[in-house]
Amino acid sequence: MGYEVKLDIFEGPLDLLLYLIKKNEINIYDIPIAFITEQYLGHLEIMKSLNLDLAGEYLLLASTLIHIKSKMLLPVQESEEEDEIDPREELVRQLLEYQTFKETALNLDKRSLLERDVFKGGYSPDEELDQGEKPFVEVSVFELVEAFRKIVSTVEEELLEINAEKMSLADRINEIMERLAEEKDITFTDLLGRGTNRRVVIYTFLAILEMMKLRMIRAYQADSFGVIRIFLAVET
Amino acid sequence: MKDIKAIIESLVFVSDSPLTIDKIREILGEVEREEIREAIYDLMKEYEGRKSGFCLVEVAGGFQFRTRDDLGDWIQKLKGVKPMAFSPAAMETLAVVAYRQPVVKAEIDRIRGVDVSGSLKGLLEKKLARMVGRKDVPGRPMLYGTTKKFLEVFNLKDLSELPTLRELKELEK
Amino acid sequence: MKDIKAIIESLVFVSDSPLTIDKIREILGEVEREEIREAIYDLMKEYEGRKSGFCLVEVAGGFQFRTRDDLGDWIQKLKGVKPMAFSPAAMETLAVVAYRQPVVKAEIDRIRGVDVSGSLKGLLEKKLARMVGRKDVPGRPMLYGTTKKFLEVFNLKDLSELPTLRELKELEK
Repeated sequence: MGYEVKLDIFEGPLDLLLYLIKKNEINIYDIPIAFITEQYLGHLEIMKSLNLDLAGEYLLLASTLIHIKSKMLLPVQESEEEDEIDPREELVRQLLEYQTFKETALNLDKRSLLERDVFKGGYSPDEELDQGEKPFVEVSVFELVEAFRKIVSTVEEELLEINAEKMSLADRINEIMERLAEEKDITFTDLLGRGTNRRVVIYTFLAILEMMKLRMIRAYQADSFGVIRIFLAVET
Repeated sequence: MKDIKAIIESLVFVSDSPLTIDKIREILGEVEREEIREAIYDLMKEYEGRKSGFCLVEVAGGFQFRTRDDLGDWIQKLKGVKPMAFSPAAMETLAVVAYRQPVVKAEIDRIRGVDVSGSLKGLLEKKLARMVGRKDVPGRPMLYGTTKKFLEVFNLKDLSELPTLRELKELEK
Repeated sequence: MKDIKAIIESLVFVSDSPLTIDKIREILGEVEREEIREAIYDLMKEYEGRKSGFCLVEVAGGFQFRTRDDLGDWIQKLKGVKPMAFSPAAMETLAVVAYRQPVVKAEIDRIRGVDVSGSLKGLLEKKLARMVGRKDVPGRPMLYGTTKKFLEVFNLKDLSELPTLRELKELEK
Protein backbone atom coordinates (compact mmCIF):
# COMPACT_ATOMS: atom_id res chain seq x y z
CA MET A 1 0.00 0.00 0.00
CA GLY A 2 1.73 3.08 -1.21
CA TYR A 3 0.03 5.56 0.98
CA GLU A 4 1.17 4.65 4.48
CA VAL A 5 4.39 6.55 4.09
CA LYS A 6 2.45 9.58 2.99
CA LEU A 7 0.30 9.81 6.09
CA ASP A 8 2.52 12.09 8.11
CA ILE A 9 2.96 14.57 5.34
CA PHE A 10 -0.65 15.70 5.31
CA GLU A 11 -0.95 19.25 6.51
CA GLY A 12 -4.27 18.54 8.15
CA PRO A 13 -7.67 16.93 7.61
CA LEU A 14 -8.54 19.14 4.63
CA ASP A 15 -5.28 18.19 2.98
CA LEU A 16 -6.01 14.51 3.49
CA LEU A 17 -9.50 14.91 2.08
CA LEU A 18 -8.18 16.76 -0.98
CA TYR A 19 -5.65 13.99 -1.52
CA LEU A 20 -8.41 11.34 -1.43
CA ILE A 21 -10.52 13.33 -3.86
CA LYS A 22 -7.63 13.67 -6.31
CA LYS A 23 -6.48 10.09 -5.92
CA ASN A 24 -9.94 8.75 -6.71
CA GLU A 25 -10.50 11.28 -9.49
CA ILE A 26 -13.61 12.62 -7.88
CA ASN A 27 -15.42 15.73 -9.04
CA ILE A 28 -15.09 18.10 -6.11
CA TYR A 29 -18.48 19.65 -6.91
CA ASP A 30 -20.20 16.29 -6.60
CA ILE A 31 -18.47 14.29 -3.90
CA PRO A 32 -19.86 10.78 -3.31
CA ILE A 33 -19.99 11.36 0.39
CA ALA A 34 -20.51 7.76 1.56
CA PHE A 35 -17.51 6.58 -0.44
CA ILE A 36 -15.21 9.40 0.63
CA THR A 37 -16.22 9.05 4.29
CA GLU A 38 -15.29 5.39 4.19
CA GLN A 39 -11.92 6.21 2.60
CA TYR A 40 -11.26 8.96 5.11
CA LEU A 41 -12.09 6.78 8.12
CA GLY A 42 -9.91 4.04 6.65
CA HIS A 43 -6.95 6.41 6.59
CA LEU A 44 -7.58 7.46 10.16
CA GLU A 45 -7.51 3.79 11.14
CA ILE A 46 -4.12 3.34 9.48
CA MET A 47 -2.82 6.46 11.20
CA LYS A 48 -4.01 5.12 14.55
CA SER A 49 -2.47 1.71 13.96
CA LEU A 50 0.84 3.41 13.19
CA ASN A 51 0.52 5.28 16.47
CA LEU A 52 0.71 8.57 14.63
CA ASP A 53 -0.39 11.47 16.74
CA LEU A 54 -3.92 11.97 15.54
CA ALA A 55 -4.85 15.60 16.07
CA GLY A 56 -8.39 16.37 17.16
CA GLU A 57 -9.05 18.17 13.90
CA TYR A 58 -8.96 14.88 11.99
CA LEU A 59 -11.71 13.46 14.17
CA LEU A 60 -13.72 16.66 13.90
CA LEU A 61 -13.77 16.40 10.12
CA ALA A 62 -14.70 12.70 10.40
CA SER A 63 -17.78 13.61 12.38
CA THR A 64 -18.62 16.37 9.89
CA LEU A 65 -18.45 13.82 7.07
CA ILE A 66 -20.67 11.36 8.91
CA HIS A 67 -23.12 14.13 9.66
CA ILE A 68 -23.31 15.14 5.98
CA LYS A 69 -23.72 11.51 4.98
CA SER A 70 -26.70 11.05 7.31
CA LYS A 71 -28.29 14.25 6.04
CA MET A 72 -27.98 13.06 2.45
CA LEU A 73 -29.77 9.86 3.32
CA LEU A 74 -32.85 11.76 4.37
CA PRO A 75 -35.52 11.87 1.68
CA VAL A 76 -35.68 15.22 -0.07
CA GLN A 77 -38.92 16.94 0.76
CA GLU A 78 -40.67 17.94 -2.43
CA SER A 79 -42.33 20.99 -0.92
CA GLU A 80 -38.97 22.60 -0.17
CA GLU A 81 -37.28 21.84 -3.44
CA GLU A 82 -36.78 25.54 -4.24
CA ASP A 83 -34.36 26.33 -1.45
CA GLU A 84 -32.91 22.92 -0.92
CA ILE A 85 -29.32 23.38 0.23
CA ASP A 86 -26.85 20.68 -0.60
CA PRO A 87 -25.43 19.51 2.78
CA ARG A 88 -22.04 19.23 1.10
CA GLU A 89 -21.91 22.86 0.09
CA GLU A 90 -20.11 24.27 3.12
CA LEU A 91 -17.49 21.52 3.03
CA VAL A 92 -16.84 22.04 -0.67
CA ARG A 93 -16.44 25.75 -0.15
CA GLN A 94 -13.93 25.08 2.60
CA LEU A 95 -12.03 22.58 0.48
CA LEU A 96 -11.80 24.97 -2.45
CA GLU A 97 -10.61 27.78 -0.22
CA TYR A 98 -7.97 25.56 1.33
CA GLN A 99 -6.89 24.30 -2.07
CA THR A 100 -6.41 27.87 -3.26
CA PHE A 101 -4.10 28.66 -0.37
CA LYS A 102 -2.22 25.40 -0.75
CA GLU A 103 -1.48 26.29 -4.37
CA THR A 104 -0.59 29.83 -3.37
CA ALA A 105 1.86 28.49 -0.79
CA LEU A 106 3.53 26.38 -3.49
CA ASN A 107 3.76 29.40 -5.75
CA LEU A 108 5.31 31.50 -2.99
CA ASP A 109 7.88 28.77 -2.51
CA LYS A 110 8.79 28.95 -6.20
CA ARG A 111 9.89 32.56 -5.98
CA SER A 112 13.57 33.51 -5.82
CA LEU A 113 13.97 33.51 -2.05
CA LEU A 114 16.64 35.56 -0.36
CA GLU A 115 19.32 33.40 1.26
CA ARG A 116 18.08 30.38 -0.63
CA ASP A 117 18.22 31.27 -4.32
CA VAL A 118 19.59 34.77 -4.33
CA PHE A 119 21.96 36.51 -1.95
CA LYS A 120 22.81 40.02 -0.98
CA GLY A 121 26.30 41.42 -0.68
CA GLY A 122 28.52 40.44 2.19
CA TYR A 123 30.07 43.87 2.50
CA SER A 124 30.17 44.84 6.15
CA PRO A 125 31.96 48.10 6.78
CA ASP A 126 33.06 48.93 10.31
CA GLU A 127 30.27 49.94 12.60
CA GLU A 128 30.42 53.65 13.11
CA LEU A 129 28.52 55.26 15.90
CA ASP A 130 26.94 58.56 15.17
CA GLN A 131 24.90 60.83 17.35
CA GLY A 132 21.62 62.46 16.57
CA GLU A 133 18.04 61.59 15.84
CA LYS A 134 17.85 58.28 14.12
CA PRO A 135 14.88 56.29 13.00
CA PHE A 136 14.35 52.91 14.60
CA VAL A 137 14.72 49.62 12.85
CA GLU A 138 11.45 47.89 12.24
CA VAL A 139 10.65 46.23 15.51
CA SER A 140 7.52 44.37 16.38
CA VAL A 141 5.57 44.19 19.61
CA PHE A 142 6.09 40.46 19.41
CA GLU A 143 9.71 41.01 20.34
CA LEU A 144 8.68 43.23 23.19
CA VAL A 145 6.25 40.74 24.69
CA GLU A 146 8.70 37.90 24.03
CA ALA A 147 11.39 39.83 25.93
CA PHE A 148 8.95 40.35 28.79
CA ARG A 149 7.98 36.69 28.81
CA LYS A 150 11.61 35.62 29.07
CA ILE A 151 12.37 37.73 32.09
CA VAL A 152 9.18 37.07 33.97
CA SER A 153 9.09 33.34 33.32
CA THR A 154 10.32 32.89 36.87
CA VAL A 155 7.71 35.19 38.36
CA GLU A 156 4.29 34.03 39.50
CA GLU A 157 1.51 33.72 36.95
CA GLU A 158 -0.80 36.44 38.23
CA LEU A 159 1.89 39.03 37.71
CA LEU A 160 1.91 38.28 34.02
CA GLU A 161 -1.43 39.47 32.83
CA ILE A 162 -1.90 43.00 31.75
CA ASN A 163 -4.94 44.69 33.09
CA ALA A 164 -6.95 46.58 30.50
CA GLU A 165 -8.17 49.13 33.05
CA LYS A 166 -4.74 49.81 34.38
CA MET A 167 -3.50 50.24 30.82
CA SER A 168 -6.28 52.65 29.94
CA LEU A 169 -5.34 54.66 32.98
CA ALA A 170 -1.67 54.63 31.99
CA ASP A 171 -2.67 55.77 28.51
CA ARG A 172 -4.61 58.69 29.87
CA ILE A 173 -1.76 59.62 32.23
CA ASN A 174 0.64 59.57 29.29
CA GLU A 175 -1.63 61.79 27.21
CA ILE A 176 -1.94 64.31 30.01
CA MET A 177 1.84 64.32 30.50
CA GLU A 178 2.25 64.85 26.77
CA ARG A 179 -0.05 67.86 26.83
CA LEU A 180 1.49 69.33 29.95
CA ALA A 181 4.93 69.11 28.40
CA GLU A 182 3.71 71.32 25.59
CA GLU A 183 1.31 73.66 27.31
CA LYS A 184 2.89 74.09 30.76
CA ASP A 185 -0.48 74.31 32.45
CA ILE A 186 -3.96 73.14 31.60
CA THR A 187 -7.29 73.79 33.23
CA PHE A 188 -9.28 70.92 34.58
CA THR A 189 -12.11 71.54 32.15
CA ASP A 190 -9.69 71.67 29.21
CA LEU A 191 -8.47 68.24 30.10
CA LEU A 192 -11.93 66.78 30.32
CA GLY A 193 -12.66 68.24 26.93
CA ARG A 194 -16.00 68.82 25.35
CA GLY A 195 -18.28 66.17 24.00
CA THR A 196 -16.04 63.33 25.12
CA ASN A 197 -17.68 60.16 26.25
CA ARG A 198 -18.25 59.06 29.82
CA ARG A 199 -15.40 56.58 29.71
CA VAL A 200 -12.88 59.28 28.81
CA VAL A 201 -14.22 61.56 31.55
CA ILE A 202 -13.94 58.83 34.15
CA TYR A 203 -10.43 57.81 33.14
CA THR A 204 -9.31 61.42 32.97
CA PHE A 205 -10.60 62.00 36.46
CA LEU A 206 -9.00 58.80 37.76
CA ALA A 207 -5.77 59.71 35.99
CA ILE A 208 -5.69 63.13 37.63
CA LEU A 209 -6.33 61.64 41.06
CA GLU A 210 -3.60 59.07 40.48
CA MET A 211 -1.18 61.69 39.21
CA MET A 212 -1.80 63.89 42.21
CA LYS A 213 -1.29 60.96 44.52
CA LEU A 214 1.95 60.17 42.74
CA ARG A 215 2.89 63.86 42.88
CA MET A 216 3.31 63.98 39.15
CA ILE A 217 1.18 67.09 38.92
CA ARG A 218 0.05 69.90 41.15
CA ALA A 219 -3.34 71.53 41.02
CA TYR A 220 -3.98 75.14 41.95
CA GLN A 221 -7.18 77.02 42.39
CA ALA A 222 -7.18 80.81 42.75
CA ASP A 223 -10.39 80.97 44.77
CA SER A 224 -12.91 78.47 45.97
CA PHE A 225 -15.02 78.45 42.80
CA GLY A 226 -12.24 79.45 40.43
CA VAL A 227 -10.62 77.58 37.61
CA ILE A 228 -8.48 74.62 38.60
CA ARG A 229 -5.09 74.74 36.88
CA ILE A 230 -2.84 71.73 36.58
CA PHE A 231 0.97 71.90 36.41
CA LEU A 232 3.73 69.39 35.98
CA ALA A 233 5.38 68.64 39.30
CA VAL A 234 8.31 66.66 38.01
CA GLU A 235 11.49 68.40 37.06
CA THR A 236 12.23 66.68 33.74
CA MET B 1 25.29 66.68 -9.53
CA LYS B 2 28.07 64.89 -11.32
CA ASP B 3 28.67 61.24 -10.69
CA ILE B 4 25.20 60.73 -9.23
CA LYS B 5 24.99 57.23 -10.68
CA ALA B 6 28.25 56.12 -9.08
CA ILE B 7 27.24 57.61 -5.73
CA ILE B 8 23.88 55.85 -5.75
CA GLU B 9 25.57 52.63 -6.82
CA SER B 10 27.93 52.80 -3.85
CA LEU B 11 25.12 53.64 -1.42
CA VAL B 12 22.97 50.72 -2.53
CA PHE B 13 26.05 48.52 -2.35
CA VAL B 14 26.84 49.25 1.30
CA SER B 15 23.26 49.34 2.58
CA ASP B 16 22.17 46.31 4.62
CA SER B 17 18.54 46.57 3.58
CA PRO B 18 16.90 47.71 0.35
CA LEU B 19 17.64 51.41 -0.05
CA THR B 20 14.65 53.63 -0.73
CA ILE B 21 14.59 56.64 -3.00
CA ASP B 22 13.60 58.76 -0.02
CA LYS B 23 16.70 57.69 1.85
CA ILE B 24 18.91 58.41 -1.13
CA ARG B 25 17.35 61.84 -1.41
CA GLU B 26 17.97 62.46 2.27
CA ILE B 27 21.66 61.81 1.67
CA LEU B 28 22.12 63.54 -1.66
CA GLY B 29 20.21 66.64 -0.65
CA GLU B 30 18.56 68.73 -3.31
CA VAL B 31 18.07 66.18 -6.05
CA GLU B 32 14.74 65.43 -7.64
CA ARG B 33 13.20 62.01 -7.03
CA GLU B 34 12.86 61.65 -10.78
CA GLU B 35 16.56 62.11 -11.35
CA ILE B 36 17.36 59.46 -8.76
CA ARG B 37 14.86 57.06 -10.24
CA GLU B 38 16.28 57.55 -13.70
CA ALA B 39 19.84 56.94 -12.53
CA ILE B 40 18.75 53.73 -10.78
CA TYR B 41 16.86 52.42 -13.80
CA ASP B 42 19.93 53.19 -15.92
CA LEU B 43 22.06 51.15 -13.54
CA MET B 44 19.57 48.29 -13.55
CA LYS B 45 19.74 48.13 -17.32
CA GLU B 46 23.53 48.25 -17.32
CA TYR B 47 23.80 45.30 -14.95
CA GLU B 48 21.31 43.32 -16.94
CA GLY B 49 23.17 44.01 -20.16
CA ARG B 50 26.52 43.00 -18.70
CA LYS B 51 25.29 39.57 -17.57
CA SER B 52 27.12 40.26 -14.36
CA GLY B 53 27.21 37.89 -11.37
CA PHE B 54 24.74 40.08 -9.53
CA CYS B 55 22.10 42.58 -10.49
CA LEU B 56 20.18 45.52 -9.12
CA VAL B 57 16.59 44.72 -8.17
CA GLU B 58 13.64 46.67 -6.84
CA VAL B 59 12.39 45.01 -3.67
CA ALA B 60 10.50 45.86 -0.46
CA GLY B 61 10.09 49.47 -1.47
CA GLY B 62 13.79 49.99 -2.22
CA PHE B 63 16.74 48.82 -4.27
CA GLN B 64 19.30 46.15 -3.58
CA PHE B 65 22.09 44.25 -5.31
CA ARG B 66 21.38 40.54 -5.44
CA THR B 67 23.12 37.60 -7.03
CA ARG B 68 21.70 36.20 -10.23
CA ASP B 69 19.02 33.53 -9.88
CA ASP B 70 20.98 30.86 -11.71
CA LEU B 71 24.13 31.16 -9.61
CA GLY B 72 22.55 30.07 -6.33
CA ASP B 73 24.19 26.67 -6.32
CA TRP B 74 27.69 28.12 -6.49
CA ILE B 75 27.01 30.45 -3.63
CA GLN B 76 25.60 27.64 -1.54
CA LYS B 77 28.90 25.91 -2.09
CA LEU B 78 30.78 28.92 -0.76
CA LYS B 79 28.49 29.42 2.22
CA GLY B 80 28.56 25.73 3.04
CA VAL B 81 25.13 25.85 4.64
CA LYS B 82 21.98 24.10 3.65
CA PRO B 83 19.54 26.41 1.95
CA MET B 84 16.87 27.80 4.19
CA ALA B 85 13.62 25.98 3.56
CA PHE B 86 10.11 26.56 4.77
CA SER B 87 7.92 23.67 5.85
CA PRO B 88 4.66 23.35 3.90
CA ALA B 89 2.80 24.21 7.13
CA ALA B 90 4.76 27.45 7.56
CA MET B 91 4.29 28.32 3.91
CA GLU B 92 0.52 27.75 4.01
CA THR B 93 0.14 29.84 7.16
CA LEU B 94 2.25 32.57 5.58
CA ALA B 95 0.13 32.49 2.43
CA VAL B 96 -3.05 33.01 4.45
CA VAL B 97 -1.47 35.83 6.48
CA ALA B 98 -0.18 37.51 3.32
CA TYR B 99 -3.43 37.38 1.38
CA ARG B 100 -5.91 37.86 4.19
CA GLN B 101 -4.10 40.47 6.27
CA PRO B 102 -4.94 41.86 8.71
CA VAL B 103 -6.20 38.50 9.91
CA VAL B 104 -6.94 36.89 13.28
CA LYS B 105 -5.52 33.51 14.20
CA ALA B 106 -8.97 31.89 14.34
CA GLU B 107 -9.46 32.66 10.65
CA ILE B 108 -6.11 31.11 9.71
CA ASP B 109 -7.04 28.04 11.81
CA ARG B 110 -10.35 27.82 9.96
CA ILE B 111 -8.88 28.08 6.48
CA ARG B 112 -6.09 25.59 7.10
CA GLY B 113 -8.31 23.29 9.15
CA VAL B 114 -5.67 22.91 11.85
CA ASP B 115 -4.35 24.83 14.84
CA VAL B 116 -1.68 27.11 13.37
CA SER B 117 -0.14 28.23 16.71
CA GLY B 118 3.22 26.64 16.06
CA SER B 119 3.74 27.82 12.51
CA LEU B 120 2.44 31.30 13.31
CA LYS B 121 4.88 31.65 16.19
CA GLY B 122 7.70 30.51 13.90
CA LEU B 123 6.78 33.22 11.39
CA LEU B 124 6.71 35.86 14.13
CA GLU B 125 10.14 34.75 15.30
CA LYS B 126 11.53 34.88 11.77
CA LYS B 127 10.00 38.35 11.46
CA LEU B 128 8.03 37.38 8.37
CA ALA B 129 4.75 38.08 10.16
CA ARG B 130 3.92 40.47 12.96
CA MET B 131 1.12 41.54 15.23
CA VAL B 132 -0.47 44.60 13.66
CA GLY B 133 -3.26 45.45 16.07
CA ARG B 134 -6.47 44.15 17.50
CA LYS B 135 -9.77 43.45 15.84
CA ASP B 136 -12.63 45.53 17.12
CA VAL B 137 -14.86 42.64 18.16
CA PRO B 138 -15.55 41.14 21.59
CA GLY B 139 -12.35 39.72 23.05
CA ARG B 140 -10.31 42.07 20.85
CA PRO B 141 -8.26 39.30 19.23
CA MET B 142 -4.80 40.02 17.82
CA LEU B 143 -4.52 40.77 14.11
CA TYR B 144 -1.55 39.56 12.07
CA GLY B 145 0.08 40.81 8.90
CA THR B 146 3.32 40.48 6.97
CA THR B 147 6.49 42.52 7.45
CA LYS B 148 8.94 44.36 5.27
CA LYS B 149 11.26 41.41 5.71
CA PHE B 150 8.59 39.22 4.11
CA LEU B 151 8.79 41.42 1.00
CA GLU B 152 12.57 41.27 1.11
CA VAL B 153 12.78 37.50 1.44
CA PHE B 154 10.11 36.80 -1.16
CA ASN B 155 11.49 39.27 -3.62
CA LEU B 156 8.42 41.53 -3.81
CA LYS B 157 8.34 45.25 -4.49
CA ASP B 158 5.23 45.63 -2.37
CA LEU B 159 2.14 43.64 -1.39
CA SER B 160 0.31 44.58 -4.57
CA GLU B 161 2.94 42.58 -6.42
CA LEU B 162 1.69 39.36 -4.86
CA PRO B 163 0.24 37.23 -7.65
CA THR B 164 -3.51 37.42 -7.48
CA LEU B 165 -5.27 34.66 -5.69
CA ARG B 166 -6.98 32.27 -8.05
CA GLU B 167 -10.56 33.30 -7.69
CA LEU B 168 -12.73 30.96 -5.70
CA LYS B 169 -15.19 29.53 -8.14
CA GLU B 170 -18.75 30.24 -7.24
CA LEU B 171 -20.52 27.09 -6.25
CA GLU B 172 -23.02 25.94 -8.79
CA LYS B 173 -26.24 24.62 -7.41
CA MET C 1 33.78 26.66 -17.96
CA LYS C 2 31.41 29.17 -19.36
CA ASP C 3 30.30 32.09 -17.26
CA ILE C 4 33.31 31.73 -14.99
CA LYS C 5 33.64 35.49 -14.68
CA ALA C 6 30.04 35.94 -13.54
CA ILE C 7 30.34 33.09 -11.04
CA ILE C 8 33.53 34.51 -9.53
CA GLU C 9 31.94 37.96 -9.45
CA SER C 10 28.97 36.64 -7.48
CA LEU C 11 31.19 34.70 -5.07
CA VAL C 12 33.33 37.72 -4.28
CA PHE C 13 30.15 39.76 -3.92
CA VAL C 14 28.58 37.56 -1.23
CA SER C 15 31.76 36.77 0.67
CA ASP C 16 32.19 38.46 4.05
CA SER C 17 35.95 38.57 3.80
CA PRO C 18 38.39 38.86 0.90
CA LEU C 19 38.05 35.74 -1.20
CA THR C 20 41.26 33.89 -2.09
CA ILE C 21 42.00 32.19 -5.37
CA ASP C 22 42.41 28.91 -3.49
CA LYS C 23 38.92 29.20 -2.08
CA ILE C 24 37.48 29.98 -5.50
CA ARG C 25 39.26 26.95 -6.91
CA GLU C 26 37.84 24.77 -4.18
CA ILE C 27 34.34 25.81 -5.21
CA LEU C 28 34.74 25.74 -8.98
CA GLY C 29 36.54 22.42 -9.02
CA GLU C 30 38.86 21.61 -11.89
CA VAL C 31 39.84 25.08 -13.03
CA GLU C 32 43.41 26.29 -13.32
CA ARG C 33 44.56 29.01 -10.93
CA GLU C 34 45.74 30.94 -13.95
CA GLU C 35 42.28 30.95 -15.48
CA ILE C 36 40.77 32.27 -12.26
CA ARG C 37 43.41 34.94 -11.92
CA GLU C 38 42.83 36.06 -15.48
CA ALA C 39 39.07 36.29 -15.00
CA ILE C 40 39.56 38.39 -11.86
CA TYR C 41 41.98 40.77 -13.51
CA ASP C 42 39.53 41.14 -16.36
CA LEU C 43 36.81 42.04 -13.90
CA MET C 44 39.06 44.52 -12.09
CA LYS C 45 39.78 46.29 -15.35
CA GLU C 46 36.09 46.38 -16.28
CA TYR C 47 35.13 48.03 -12.99
CA GLU C 48 37.91 50.56 -13.32
CA GLY C 49 36.86 51.40 -16.85
CA ARG C 50 33.20 51.88 -15.88
CA LYS C 51 33.92 54.40 -13.13
CA SER C 52 31.45 52.45 -11.04
CA GLY C 53 30.53 53.25 -7.44
CA PHE C 54 32.69 50.41 -6.25
CA CYS C 55 35.63 48.44 -7.52
CA LEU C 56 37.29 45.08 -7.18
CA VAL C 57 40.52 45.23 -5.21
CA GLU C 58 43.18 42.77 -4.17
CA VAL C 59 43.49 42.88 -0.41
CA ALA C 60 44.71 40.65 2.42
CA GLY C 61 45.59 37.83 0.06
CA GLY C 62 42.18 37.80 -1.59
CA PHE C 63 39.72 39.85 -3.58
CA GLN C 64 36.90 42.09 -2.41
CA PHE C 65 34.52 44.72 -3.70
CA ARG C 66 35.04 48.08 -2.04
CA THR C 67 33.42 51.41 -2.55
CA ARG C 68 35.51 54.00 -4.33
CA ASP C 69 37.76 56.03 -2.00
CA ASP C 70 36.37 59.37 -3.12
CA LEU C 71 32.80 58.40 -2.21
CA GLY C 72 33.58 57.86 1.45
CA ASP C 73 31.78 61.00 2.56
CA TRP C 74 28.51 59.85 1.02
CA ILE C 75 28.76 56.44 2.62
CA GLN C 76 29.45 58.08 5.95
CA LYS C 77 26.26 60.05 5.52
CA LEU C 78 24.29 56.90 4.89
CA LYS C 79 25.79 55.12 7.88
CA GLY C 80 24.98 58.14 10.00
CA VAL C 81 21.28 57.68 9.43
CA LYS C 82 21.38 53.97 10.00
CA PRO C 83 18.35 53.03 12.01
CA MET C 84 18.80 52.34 15.68
CA ALA C 85 18.55 48.78 16.81
CA PHE C 86 17.52 47.67 20.26
CA SER C 87 19.95 45.68 22.35
CA PRO C 88 18.39 42.75 24.21
CA ALA C 89 19.01 44.60 27.49
CA ALA C 90 17.22 47.72 26.24
CA MET C 91 14.35 45.62 24.92
CA GLU C 92 13.91 43.83 28.25
CA THR C 93 13.99 47.01 30.27
CA LEU C 94 11.53 48.61 27.89
CA ALA C 95 9.25 45.59 28.17
CA VAL C 96 9.17 45.88 31.96
CA VAL C 97 8.50 49.62 31.79
CA ALA C 98 5.70 49.08 29.26
CA TYR C 99 3.93 46.28 31.08
CA ARG C 100 4.46 47.50 34.63
CA GLN C 101 4.07 51.25 34.28
CA PRO C 102 4.17 53.41 36.29
CA VAL C 103 7.12 51.61 37.78
CA VAL C 104 10.12 52.52 39.94
CA LYS C 105 13.65 51.61 38.93
CA ALA C 106 14.09 49.28 41.92
CA GLU C 107 11.21 47.18 40.63
CA ILE C 108 12.73 46.95 37.12
CA ASP C 109 16.05 45.98 38.73
CA ARG C 110 14.28 43.28 40.71
CA ILE C 111 12.40 41.81 37.74
CA ARG C 112 15.40 41.83 35.42
CA GLY C 113 17.78 40.74 38.16
CA VAL C 114 20.39 43.33 37.18
CA ASP C 115 21.02 47.03 37.63
CA VAL C 116 19.16 48.65 34.75
CA SER C 117 20.63 52.17 35.14
CA GLY C 118 22.38 52.07 31.78
CA SER C 119 19.55 50.73 29.64
CA LEU C 120 16.98 52.90 31.41
CA LYS C 121 19.07 55.98 30.73
CA GLY C 122 19.28 54.96 27.08
CA LEU C 123 15.51 54.63 26.85
CA LEU C 124 15.02 58.04 28.43
CA GLU C 125 17.46 59.57 25.93
CA LYS C 126 15.70 57.90 23.04
CA LYS C 127 12.43 59.26 24.43
CA LEU C 128 10.84 55.82 24.62
CA ALA C 129 10.46 56.05 28.38
CA ARG C 130 10.17 59.01 30.69
CA MET C 131 9.78 59.99 34.30
CA VAL C 132 6.14 60.33 35.13
CA GLY C 133 6.16 61.11 38.83
CA ARG C 134 7.29 59.99 42.24
CA LYS C 135 5.96 57.11 44.24
CA ASP C 136 4.41 58.02 47.55
CA VAL C 137 6.72 55.92 49.69
CA PRO C 138 9.75 56.88 51.78
CA GLY C 139 12.46 58.32 49.59
CA ARG C 140 9.82 59.16 46.97
CA PRO C 141 11.52 57.26 44.14
CA MET C 142 11.02 58.26 40.52
CA LEU C 143 8.30 56.49 38.52
CA TYR C 144 8.77 55.61 34.85
CA GLY C 145 6.35 55.04 32.00
CA THR C 146 6.31 54.89 28.22
CA THR C 147 5.86 57.78 25.78
CA LYS C 148 3.87 58.57 22.70
CA LYS C 149 7.00 57.82 20.69
CA PHE C 150 6.98 54.33 22.17
CA LEU C 151 3.50 53.77 20.73
CA GLU C 152 4.67 55.07 17.36
CA VAL C 153 7.76 52.88 17.21
CA PHE C 154 5.80 49.76 18.11
CA ASN C 155 2.90 50.65 15.92
CA LEU C 156 0.32 50.66 18.71
CA LYS C 157 -2.83 52.73 18.90
CA ASP C 158 -2.71 52.72 22.67
CA LEU C 159 -1.32 50.65 25.51
CA SER C 160 -4.33 48.35 25.61
CA GLU C 161 -3.18 47.04 22.22
CA LEU C 162 -0.08 45.55 23.81
CA PRO C 163 -0.27 41.78 23.41
CA THR C 164 -0.78 39.91 26.65
CA LEU C 165 1.41 37.08 27.77
CA ARG C 166 -1.58 34.80 27.56
CA GLU C 167 -1.85 35.55 23.86
CA LEU C 168 1.80 34.71 23.40
CA LYS C 169 1.36 31.47 25.30
CA GLU C 170 -1.50 30.46 23.06
CA LEU C 171 0.94 30.49 20.17
CA GLU C 172 3.20 28.09 21.97
CA LYS C 173 0.96 25.10 22.01
